[in-house]
Order: sequence, then C-alpha cells, then structure tokens
Amino acid sequence: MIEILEETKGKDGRRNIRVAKENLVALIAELKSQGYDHLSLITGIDKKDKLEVVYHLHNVKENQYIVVRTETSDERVPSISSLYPSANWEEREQYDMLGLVFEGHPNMKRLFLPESWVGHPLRKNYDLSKVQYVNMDEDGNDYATFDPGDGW
Amino acid sequence: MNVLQRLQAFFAILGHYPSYILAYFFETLFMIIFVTVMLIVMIYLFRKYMARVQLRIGPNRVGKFGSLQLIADALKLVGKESILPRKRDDLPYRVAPIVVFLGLIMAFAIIPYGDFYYIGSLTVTHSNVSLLLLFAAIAIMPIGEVLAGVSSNNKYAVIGALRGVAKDISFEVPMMMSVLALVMMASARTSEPLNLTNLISVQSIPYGIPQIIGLGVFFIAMVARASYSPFDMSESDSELVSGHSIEYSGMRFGMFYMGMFGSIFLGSMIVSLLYLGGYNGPFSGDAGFIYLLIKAMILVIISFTIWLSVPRIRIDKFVNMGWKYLLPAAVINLVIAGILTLGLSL
Amino acid sequence: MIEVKEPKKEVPLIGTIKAIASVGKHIFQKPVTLQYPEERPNYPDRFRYRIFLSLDDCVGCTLCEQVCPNRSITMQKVNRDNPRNKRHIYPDVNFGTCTVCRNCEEICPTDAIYLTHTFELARTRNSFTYSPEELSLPEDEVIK
Amino acid sequence: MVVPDTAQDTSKDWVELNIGPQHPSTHGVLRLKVKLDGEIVKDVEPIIGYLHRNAEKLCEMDYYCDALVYFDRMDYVGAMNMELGYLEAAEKLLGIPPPERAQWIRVVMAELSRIASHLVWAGAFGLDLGMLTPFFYCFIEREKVLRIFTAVSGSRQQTNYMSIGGVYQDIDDQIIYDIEQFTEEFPKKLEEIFNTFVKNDIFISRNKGIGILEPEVAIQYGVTGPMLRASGIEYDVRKAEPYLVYDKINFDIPVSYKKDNLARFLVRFEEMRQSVKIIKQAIKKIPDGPYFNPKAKKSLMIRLRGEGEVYARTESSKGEFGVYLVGDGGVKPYRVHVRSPALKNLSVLPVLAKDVMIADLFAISGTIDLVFGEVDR
Repeated sequence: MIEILEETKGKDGRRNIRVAKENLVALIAELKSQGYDHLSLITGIDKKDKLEVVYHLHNVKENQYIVVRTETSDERVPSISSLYPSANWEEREQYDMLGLVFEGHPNMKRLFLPESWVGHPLRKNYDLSKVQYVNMDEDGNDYATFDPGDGW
Repeated sequence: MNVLQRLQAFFAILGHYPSYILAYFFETLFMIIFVTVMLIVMIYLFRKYMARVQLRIGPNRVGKFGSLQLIADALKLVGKESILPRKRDDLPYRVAPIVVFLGLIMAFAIIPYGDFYYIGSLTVTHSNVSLLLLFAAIAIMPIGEVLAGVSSNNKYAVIGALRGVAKDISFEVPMMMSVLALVMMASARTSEPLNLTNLISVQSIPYGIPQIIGLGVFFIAMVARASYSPFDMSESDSELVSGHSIEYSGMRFGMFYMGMFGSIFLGSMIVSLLYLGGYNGPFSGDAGFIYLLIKAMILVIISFTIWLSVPRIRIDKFVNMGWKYLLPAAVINLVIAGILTLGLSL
Repeated sequence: MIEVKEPKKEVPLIGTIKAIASVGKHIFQKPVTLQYPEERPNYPDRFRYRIFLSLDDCVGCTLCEQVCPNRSITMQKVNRDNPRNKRHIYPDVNFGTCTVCRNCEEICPTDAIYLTHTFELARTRNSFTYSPEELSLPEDEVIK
Repeated sequence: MVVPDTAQDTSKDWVELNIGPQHPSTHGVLRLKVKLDGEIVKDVEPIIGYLHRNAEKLCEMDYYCDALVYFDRMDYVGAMNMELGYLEAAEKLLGIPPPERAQWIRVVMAELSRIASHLVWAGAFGLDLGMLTPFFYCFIEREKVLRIFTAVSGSRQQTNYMSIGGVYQDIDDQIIYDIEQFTEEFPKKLEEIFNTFVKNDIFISRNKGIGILEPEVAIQYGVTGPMLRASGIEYDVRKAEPYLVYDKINFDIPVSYKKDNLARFLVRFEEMRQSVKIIKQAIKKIPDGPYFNPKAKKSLMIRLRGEGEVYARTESSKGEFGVYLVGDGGVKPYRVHVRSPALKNLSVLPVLAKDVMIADLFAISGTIDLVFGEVDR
C-alpha cells in the first residue's frame, strides 16, 4: 500500500493527494491502472524553499480528476514519462521553466528556450534585469548569449 | 504572303542572302516581342483573375486598372540584386534559367500562328517535321529545371528536381501517344502529317471531337508541363517552398516565373492548335490568328481556374495516374483513332 | 453526440469539375475589398485606439500606471495649474508598446483618460511616446 | 559538378531536412527536423519555442485583471475562448461568479470565437494542400465575426472583452441583431466553402486514410478537442464538465470513427454548424440583469485578492484548455500554468507522421490546428 501523506479537496472540488516523491511513480502507476489514462498537466511551483510538482490525472471514461502533488528540495523528481508519453514534453517544459530535473527522462532538454540559456525563468529568484539574446549558429542550433551585438 | 516574305521583299534591295538573313532576324525579333508582351498580358490577367475569383480587386494602383503594374514589377525584378548561393555549381546554376526560357522561346518560334499563306504567320521554321521539333523544344524546359534543382545546393531544390523528373517521365509518354493518334488521323488526309501547318489545315472538324479522350490526356499533360496546381509537386509552395527555383532571385527567378506562365500560354496554344481547330473557323482567312488567340485565352482562363481551386496531388499518386490511367487512356484513344482513320480512308 | 458522415462520393473528375466551377463562379460576385484611404469602414462606437487625456480631469492617482499590463504608461511631472492634481503628475503613453487593452480607461476614477477612434498613428521609432500635453491634443495637432 | 550536401554522407541512408521556422506551411514558427528516405518521412522532431514569450511569468508579475491581455495573445485566432479559460479559473479563485447575463453573453462570444478560429484553420489547411482560393472565402466570413467583435468590444482580435466578474461592456439590440443576421447567413456560406473542399476528388484522396490516430495513442499523448473526437472518443468539456450555461443549451458533439485527416476536417466543420446552433439558442435566451458582478467593480480591479489553487478547463477551439492558478493571498497570481491543447496535439505529430510522404506530413500538421501563440505561450 502506498503511503498517502495528505488527502484534501481543492477549491475546484477535485481530490488532492500528497505523496512523498519516492512513492510518486508507484502511485501514478496504480492510478493509471485504475483508469486515469490521460495526464492532463504537470505543474511545478516554486515555493521558494522547495519545489512542488502537481500532476493532474484525468479519467476520460468516467470523467474524474485527481490531483497528485509531491515536493522536492533538491530539484529532483522521478520521471513518469515511461507511463504517459505526454509527460515527455510536460516534464521538459517544467525543466525548462523551473529547473526541475526529472530522473529517468529519456531526453531531458529544454523545450522552449535554447540549451545554453542561463537560469530558469519561472523561478521566483530569476534575475529579470539580465537580458539574454538568442541567435542561431552555423549548424542551425539556437544559443543564448548576454552580448546584445550577437543577438537578433 | 506571310511576314517573312514581306520582310524579304522589303530588304530585297540588299541582295538575296542578306535580305533573307535580315528577314529571319526581324521576324524572330517580332516573335520574341510578341511572346514577351503575351507573357506580361498573361501575368496581368492571372493576377486580375485570381483577385476577382478571390473577391479581391487585384492590382489597381499603377496605371489605369493597374495595367502598368507588371511593367513596374519587371523593372523591379531587373533591378534586384541576384543573390547567389555560396556553394552553388556555378555554370549549371547560371545556365538553368536561360535553358528554361530558351526552350519556351523555341517552342513559340515553331508554332504556326496562322495559315502559311496568309498574313499573321510569324512562323520561323517551316519544317516538314515541325510537330517533332515543337515537342523537342518543349522537352528542353525540364532540363533547365533539373539543372537548377541540382546545381543550387539545396535539399528542397534537389527534392523538387527529383519530383520534376518523376513527373515528366510519367506524363510525357501518354502525351506523345495522344499526339501519335492525331498524326495517324491526319495521315489519311495529307502526306506530311508531321508538319504542323498541314496537321491543322486538314482539321475539317476539330480533332478534339473525335478524340475527346486524347484531348483530356493532352490537356492534363500540358497542365503538368506548366506545373501549376494540381500538378505543381516540383515547386509546391507549401511543401518545398519553391522547389527547384528556391535559390534564385532577381531576374533569374523572373525567368523561371515567366517560363511558368509561358508554358501555360504555350500549352493552351498547342491544345487549341492540335485539338480545337487552331486558326480555322468561319471566315478565318486573315483573321485566323484572332481565332487562335481567343481559343487559347479561353483555355488559359480554364487553366487559371483549375490552378486556383484544386489541391496539389501527391507525387506517387500522380505517377500512378500517369502510368495506370493516362497511358491506357491514350492507348484506347490511339485505337479509336486507328478505327476512325481506317473508316475515313475506306 | 452525432457521428459526422463522410460526404457523398462524387464521380471521379465530375466532382473536381464541380468544385472548380464553384470557385470559378465567384468571378461574378462583387469584390469585398475596401480601398482603404479612399473608402473607410464604419467604425463601431466602441472601436478603441488612441488614448486621450483630459488634463483638467486628471488627478494624478497613478492607477493607470499600475494597471497597465505592458508598462506603457509612466507618470510625468507637468507644471500646470490644476487644483485637483496636487502632485502635478500626468500619464504619458508609449504607443510603441500600448496594446489598447483599455484597462486604464476602465480604472480611471475621473474618466480623464479615454480611448478614441483615431488610429492612424504613423510615427518613427523614437517618437512613439506621447507626453501628457500631446495626449490631450487631437492627432493632427501632435507634431512629431 | 558539385554534389549537393544531401549525397555526401553515404553512411546514412536518410537525408536530414530542416523545415522551418520560416516556412509557408508551418503556421508560424514551427521547426521540424525531418529525416527523409527519398520522399518518405522516417522521423520528425518538432522544435518549438520561437514565439515563446513566457506568458506565465508575465501573468505572475501583473494583477489578476491584467493577465487577460496575455491570454488574448495565446490563441490569437480565437481569443475569446482563451479569456474564458482564464476567467473560469480566476473567478473560482477570487470567488466572484459572473451574473447570469454575462454567462450567456460569454457563451455567444466563445462560440463566435470558435467559428473564427475554425475558419482560419480551414483556410490555412486549404493552403497547406495547395488550394489558394478557399482561404479567402474563409477569411471573408471570419471578417464578419471580427466585425461583431469590434462592435462588442472595440477590437478585432485581441478583444479583452470578458473581465473578472462579467464582461466589460453590455451588448445592445444592434449587436444582437448583427449576430442574428450572421447566424442566418453563415450556414449557407459555410456549405459553399465546405463544397469547394469536399467535392474535390483530389482533396478527398489527399486526406482519406492519411494520418490515422488511434484513440489509445491520442489519450496517452493528451490529445483533446476535434482531433480526439475525430478518433472516435466522445469527449468534450462542454458536455463532460459543463461550464457557464452549456448544460442549458441543446447541442451535439460531432464524432467520427474514421480517425484520419478527413475525419478531423469533417468534425471541425460540423463543430462550426453546432456553434451556429448554440449561438442561435443563446442569443434568444440572454436574460436581463447586470452584466458584471458588483464585487468586481472596475475601480477595484487591481485590489482583487485570491488564495488557494484552482484548475479550470474549458473547450477551446483546439481542445481542452486548462488553466491552473495558484494564489497566495496577494493581488498578483502566484503561479499560472496553462494546459495548452495545441502543444499536446503537436506532441503526437512524430507518431502520426511516421513513414508518410512529405506532402502528407504537411497535410497532417495542417489538421492539428497549430497556433503558435498558444503552443509556445
């Protein structure tokens, strides 16, 4: 039996389950076998001292939602991309925006920003005053730079 | 008396050979001017027609009804910098647009614009095998396109050239088969069926009526030759951006562009010559050229409508169509033509 | 729930000719293009574009500056005799970044800032910012 | 003669072709790295982010009411649906339900917006396949919708019409008359446009049986909206979890079991017909009353405070548009996350476009209905 730390009902009437991140994959695998076959959304939230990851799972047939949350203090979360193919891009997006590293992800690269971008924009301590410019090198790969003369 | 003889008479004072040389020179010049003017008219007509079909107005700022728009565009194209790709294969890259345009001009030079004995014929070559020459000239244009595709060192261009080759092979055979049927029918009436003038003058009824299948096959082939939608696989806008002409700019691109509109006009002319009676018509005589032009223009408008309303066919389906439907249809047409010819000669 | 049916299968070629004809017959319809500078469309009353400022009504509350999503509005000091505006600050608007969302109009407590139909604001890159005085002038009197 | 790059590397039996970000049929700034074996597409890798503006961060930096501006610019062809998606979340979080009249007005606007979005898609899909003209017919019809939007809100595309707790401006009799006029005329024009597409054998042959998306794969990849319904799953948020007043309106969800490009095309056209049906019903039922909640007075716009977490989903023209909103009790949202349906639908492209011809790759990417403001956010 998977240990559930806390179960609440959210403001929108959805079931909220909080688990430790070690139990995350096992819980989601069990939920998937219960019919939650559609991973709607993965959201990372920067809570300043820790990062919270929220999974919205959806049962298309019975139209039920369940919200699984876990938190991490070392930016590392197990990946569920082997369970849901759609988690692949979702996790890449969260890595891109928040710096959450999903362990076991086959292709942990940034989704939107170029690979050499410094910092993760949705972090609360992201420095907005430093402007980064994007350009494309000879091989057609994007890169980010602080030099305004090099950017587009 | 045709234009050539009139010119020769005009220059006769210079002697026999110089007068003929000058006469040929000026006639060629007239023909090139005619083709260029027709191209400009065609492009203007296309833009205006496209705009009206799409419920727009089209060019209307430069000159009355935008009639000078094309002149302005041509001037712009001439004045534009021609950007050359760095890793191009220089000679074929530069030669390719000229080859396309030359093929077009040569084909126009061989077409009879009117009966040989009347004014209005600009025909440069009065050969006995002008039909073969005409198709030889048309076959030059794909060479230019392939050269352009391979030499500009671009993957899109290479794919475009590959598609162009596949396309050309699959429509040329049925096209020639349907022309063969024409020659067969004409051979019952004339001893020189390969001469375009003879081939047209023996059409008491337009060949398009007994050979309706041949007309269809030949028209489809001409659509494919001019490579506009639905058969613009080799230069498809939304897939290969611009196919073989992707790396061309300035006047070089202008040559490809004019080559395309020229092939539409050329195709319409050839179809109306071979299948719709050409310059024959009631009270033709001196006005034969007008008949030809009207027939060609109606076909041009039909071509434009097809261009604007039909999606692009996939290359494998086109090759399928060429070999599995067009070729058998052309063969059936050939058989029908044979039966008709036998019936006529008996 | 309804299941969409595939359209009736047309005879090959005939269907295509029908489709071509259905496009071709549009040539007899009137074009819909408006020749813009000569003909002008009817702008509805709510059509919004250029921001106007009534200098006499502005109380300098900075609410428009706060609500502007693009930070297009900044407050400027203007020496002007207006007893209601104690701090003598008025908004200026950078039309280069203004998205015409009309949040400033909605929030303005005295209706001093409002959006109008004027939309022909051709400007060079450096002159998009309208000072408070310029905002109160009609468009053709603003010299840039 | 110089051999092109494509032939130099003989060790690999495929050609890598880079399509986009600037390409006529990538609907903006999609970049596809395609591995080609002749004409056959062996592998597609979509690369996105060229229109990335980080709307989520911008929303976090602004007040609750200002985020609407950024949501307008996500799916810019159907902006009203985006506003609706955000407001569904924000109103739950702030506890400001819109009054009855505003809800009905929102339904009308959302459906008009859906029509506008699908018309853009239909025109652009025609262009992808090489049909030049239906594009203009679609845009002429769309322009009529945008005129209604201008009359209602004052702006054509980025309307910023719905506000927290209602709508910015009430609709009057003239606008109701305009909308009724539109719903009378539009179905005829729609059939005309429909016929220019489907009567064409070549159009049918380009779409039938191409790009088969199995329902299981669709759900695994999070595909929603018309693409999912064309795969045979009758799932629509408007029916499954009705928001606004959709439960009081009689309409059908179009479904197809053919799973191919043509099915997606037909489903979207049927959706437009259903939208007209919804508008016709809703416009008659708009009740009298206030058009915004007095709790969200305009002068209080920047003082709204919310706490908690809300995930609200709506059916936008692309699919299930979800907004996850976290508030910490301040005047600005703490975290905004958008479930962008077009992004999820795009992620299935490598599966769909396996071993198809190049021409079909563009037909398939055309049926996904990509709008890059929404994919990249």
